[in-house]
Amino acid sequence: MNMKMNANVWSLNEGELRTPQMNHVIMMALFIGVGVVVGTFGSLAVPLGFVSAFWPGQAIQSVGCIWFGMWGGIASIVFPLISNAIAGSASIAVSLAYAPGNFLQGILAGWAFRFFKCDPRLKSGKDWAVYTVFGGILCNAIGAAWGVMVLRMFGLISPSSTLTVFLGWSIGNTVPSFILGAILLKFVSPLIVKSKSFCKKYWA
Amino acid sequence: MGKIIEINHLTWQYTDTEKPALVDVNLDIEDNMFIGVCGPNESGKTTLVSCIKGLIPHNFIGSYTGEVRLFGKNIRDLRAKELAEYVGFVFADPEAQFTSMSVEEELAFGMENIGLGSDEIRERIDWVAKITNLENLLDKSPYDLSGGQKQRVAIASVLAMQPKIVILDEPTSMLDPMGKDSVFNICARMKEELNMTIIMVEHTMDRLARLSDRLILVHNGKIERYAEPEHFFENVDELVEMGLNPPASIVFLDQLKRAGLYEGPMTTSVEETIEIAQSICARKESVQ
Amino acid sequence: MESVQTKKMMKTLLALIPVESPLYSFHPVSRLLLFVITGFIPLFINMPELNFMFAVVVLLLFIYSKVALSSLKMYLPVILCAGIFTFLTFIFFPGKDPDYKVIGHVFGLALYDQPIMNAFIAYSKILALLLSSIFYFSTNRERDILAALRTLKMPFVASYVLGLSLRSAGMFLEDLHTVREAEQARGLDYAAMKFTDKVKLYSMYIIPLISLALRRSDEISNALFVKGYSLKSSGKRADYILTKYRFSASDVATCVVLILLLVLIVYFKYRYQWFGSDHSLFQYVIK
Amino acid sequence: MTNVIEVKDMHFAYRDGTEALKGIDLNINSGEFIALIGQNGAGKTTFAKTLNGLLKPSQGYVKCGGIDTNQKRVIKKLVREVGYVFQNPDHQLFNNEVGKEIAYAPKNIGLSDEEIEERVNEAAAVAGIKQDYLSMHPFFLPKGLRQRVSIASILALRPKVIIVDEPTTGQDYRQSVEIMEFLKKLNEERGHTIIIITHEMDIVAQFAKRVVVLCQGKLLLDGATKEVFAQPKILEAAYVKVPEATRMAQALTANGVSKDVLSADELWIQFQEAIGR
Repeated sequence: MNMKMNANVWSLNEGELRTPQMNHVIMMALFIGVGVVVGTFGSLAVPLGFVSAFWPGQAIQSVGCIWFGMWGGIASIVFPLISNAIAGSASIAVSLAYAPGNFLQGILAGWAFRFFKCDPRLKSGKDWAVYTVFGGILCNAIGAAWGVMVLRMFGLISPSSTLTVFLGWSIGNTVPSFILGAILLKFVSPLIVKSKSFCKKYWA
Repeated sequence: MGKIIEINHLTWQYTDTEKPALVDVNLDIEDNMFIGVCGPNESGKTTLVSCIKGLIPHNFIGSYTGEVRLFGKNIRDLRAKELAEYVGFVFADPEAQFTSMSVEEELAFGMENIGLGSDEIRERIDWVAKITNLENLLDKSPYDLSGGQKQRVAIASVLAMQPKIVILDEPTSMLDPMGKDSVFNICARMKEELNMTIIMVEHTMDRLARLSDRLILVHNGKIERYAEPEHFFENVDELVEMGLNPPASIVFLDQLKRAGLYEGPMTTSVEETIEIAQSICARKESVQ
Repeated sequence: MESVQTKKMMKTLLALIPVESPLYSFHPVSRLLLFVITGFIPLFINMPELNFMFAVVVLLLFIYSKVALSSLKMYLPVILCAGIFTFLTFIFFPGKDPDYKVIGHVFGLALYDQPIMNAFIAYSKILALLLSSIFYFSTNRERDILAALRTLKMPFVASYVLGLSLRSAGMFLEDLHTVREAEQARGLDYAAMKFTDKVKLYSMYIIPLISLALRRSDEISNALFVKGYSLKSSGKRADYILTKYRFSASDVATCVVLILLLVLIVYFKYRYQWFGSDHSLFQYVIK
Repeated sequence: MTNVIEVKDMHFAYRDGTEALKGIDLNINSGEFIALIGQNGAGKTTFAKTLNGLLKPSQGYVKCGGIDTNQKRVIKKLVREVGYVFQNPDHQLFNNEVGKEIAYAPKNIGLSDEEIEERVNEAAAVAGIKQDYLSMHPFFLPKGLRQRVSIASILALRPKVIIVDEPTTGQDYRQSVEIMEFLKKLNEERGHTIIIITHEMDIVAQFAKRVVVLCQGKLLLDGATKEVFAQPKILEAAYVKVPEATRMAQALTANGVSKDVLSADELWIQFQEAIGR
């Protein structure tokens, strides 16, 4: 059964209509729930206050956007708002300011997988390479840059520590999120690509 | 009594499956009936009731031929909201169907969907909580209740919408015997006092057989039997062969019949069967 | 399952709170506003002592609302680590400024006055914000948050998604617990595991959790359909649960006071440069 | 018969203070087939979890194969004594292949690769899981089969006692009987002690030799299946109803039918005798 689809999971079958369904909305909500748990756990396990380092929540963002397109993108924005509040790792104002960074940090991998036509099940070297670059390194660099900028703006870190915090943040996040993300893609994607909730396009 | 559900030549196949789940099904159901649906797993019971509710084809992907009519209207033309006004549906797993964090909201949710106003909702919550004995639990989270209570909440939330038809898909499979009894009692009252039509899918046949006006036997995607209980149980062997478990009292009556000791109808009441057995004993004694 | 003791308490998102907590005489919107306003105020205040006072006020609110303070224990590591981290970044990366004065030495590093002051400012803000956020989630249930948002006319779909995600987070934690028990029943001994194995194990939990989510999403979308809800039917709907809450005079007063407070703080800060760090007591302490 | 489980004045309280079990004494011998019944929330699952050390008694003790579950670091030893199959298969399937799923437990207790392979094949065969399935993802199997995989994954540990929580929920009668026949085979041919938790009294009557009834955290009745079902009044207190055939037999005792009948067939035989045929 897989063989037929193997060519490219993103291409539509003949006559296939894809429209956003209730299912997508529900899956997004449940996925936000997963993100809240992972994000809160991550923030509490390595408690650095507002600075995020060694935060596995980022994996949920990348993987969510690969699987569920923009639904994953919305989840990427919403779940950190909740998990930051519960873990006490950012106030509402700071959290809101993080939102665009969170979105970028997630959707980058979603876009890259669709653009380069990579298989979410990480079947080839190309899949791995794209995931490593876009879902591991670049997204965390962008996210960390945004985050550090926000913290500077609110005066919560010292000006001259900006670069160090940025490096710590992006490298620190890349490690756990890369591992968790790879596990998710490798082991859970086979289930997801067969499910109704999987989005070949951005909304369906 | 008019036909409220008409199924004509319905065939349905889920995508990703090799053969259709329902094959050329024809079925009429009349108003204010208690219909029991039984059959082995994977035979098409749930699919059949999903078609009556309109979950199929609205919420599933697959190929659909034939038609289902509710009160004369083709189900494909009805939207979720209208369908909810006609038909209520209770799932096997109560937790899977909760939408809210308090019992009260859970009851209100469906009524909000079909467009009732707040005052009406309040009245109906009071009414339905009384019927299902949930008055003291309104403020609780539905997740914190016992199995039987959870299923009562699920039924109440459907009942509150006052649909004409209520479908229950294995509503008691997770409940203890007393919890099962309470669900069956509520359903019987819904039929008697509220004139609803009840369609219930169940594995255990004893309680179902006792309450049903008619029983449907689904096998391999077809309706094999659709009859009043006394006729339904005329061929017990075939039911056993299909892997079903007819009530012990029916099996006993069947044995009496074969032995030539009894010729009356196949009653589903245990009390009547006991009386029949006692009268046979009495006859034997008087002969001796 | 319920014990006598828990009957009088209700579960909020983070803690337990008595059913008759005085906070519950306020409308959810007032409580939400309190959360939002207190989430902003410390950002405008650069006098650490004011922010620390603010934190004390929030602690008093905890006591007023009768939250068990033991639930705060979980946050001690965050409070401590955030402090250490903040001070370390300002100590190790003070930046350069000719006005800086050396006030001491640690491990051969010079301590400068202004960076230390900034660290105090940053940390006092973090502490105040953290407590106000914990306060909100310790005193509100999911339905209070939803009631507040719906009163503020948030679309039903959005509030439903939010509610479902909060609930699903709870479900996942329960699932996680069961999965861990199932692992133990299959001979896994956590105590005997190496750290790296534990990390791998934690990551692997995500697999059954998401599998369960996949099944649930089908069940839930069926359940919604059955109850007459669909994305397209965006007609007017009564919001029954909101009729349970009343926006009283004290709510109006509270909201006005809260908004006024924020406006005044912003006004005095930018018009008269109040709440700056120059006149902070901490300046004298550092010197 | 040797004693495999010994429970002595065992209490269990959850962290929030709820006392779920209030002083239970029970001895289970090897080779028994026991049904644990009672109302929802009577403490059945909690009790089962104390038997393999998942939950530790707050008072009294539980000994499995002579090992006190309260000792530290006994998990690996205990799982060889008592295997517990959870209610919902989805909670206990966390590998991406059925074969790995079954191999998971033997791996945990540190067996050699050959031994693991042997046990996986054996467990799969006994549970009726075809070799083709071993490479499949458990998620895509039908529920009945997932239930078997979860039993097989415990079976691979070859525990002396196997506890199965609600093995027949969601299964139809034939599937239920198949699963139960399979447990019966384990019991009779391989000598495993079997404990099932269930609400289906017909299944209890047909398969269990001994019934333990829990009611509000206490032991209400314990005895041979026939003896227990012969006391419908006491059972009612635990919200348990006797099987229909038993109920009919009990109404016919004046006519010479004995009150401990368990099935329709048995009822018929006794009835024939009663009327002298």
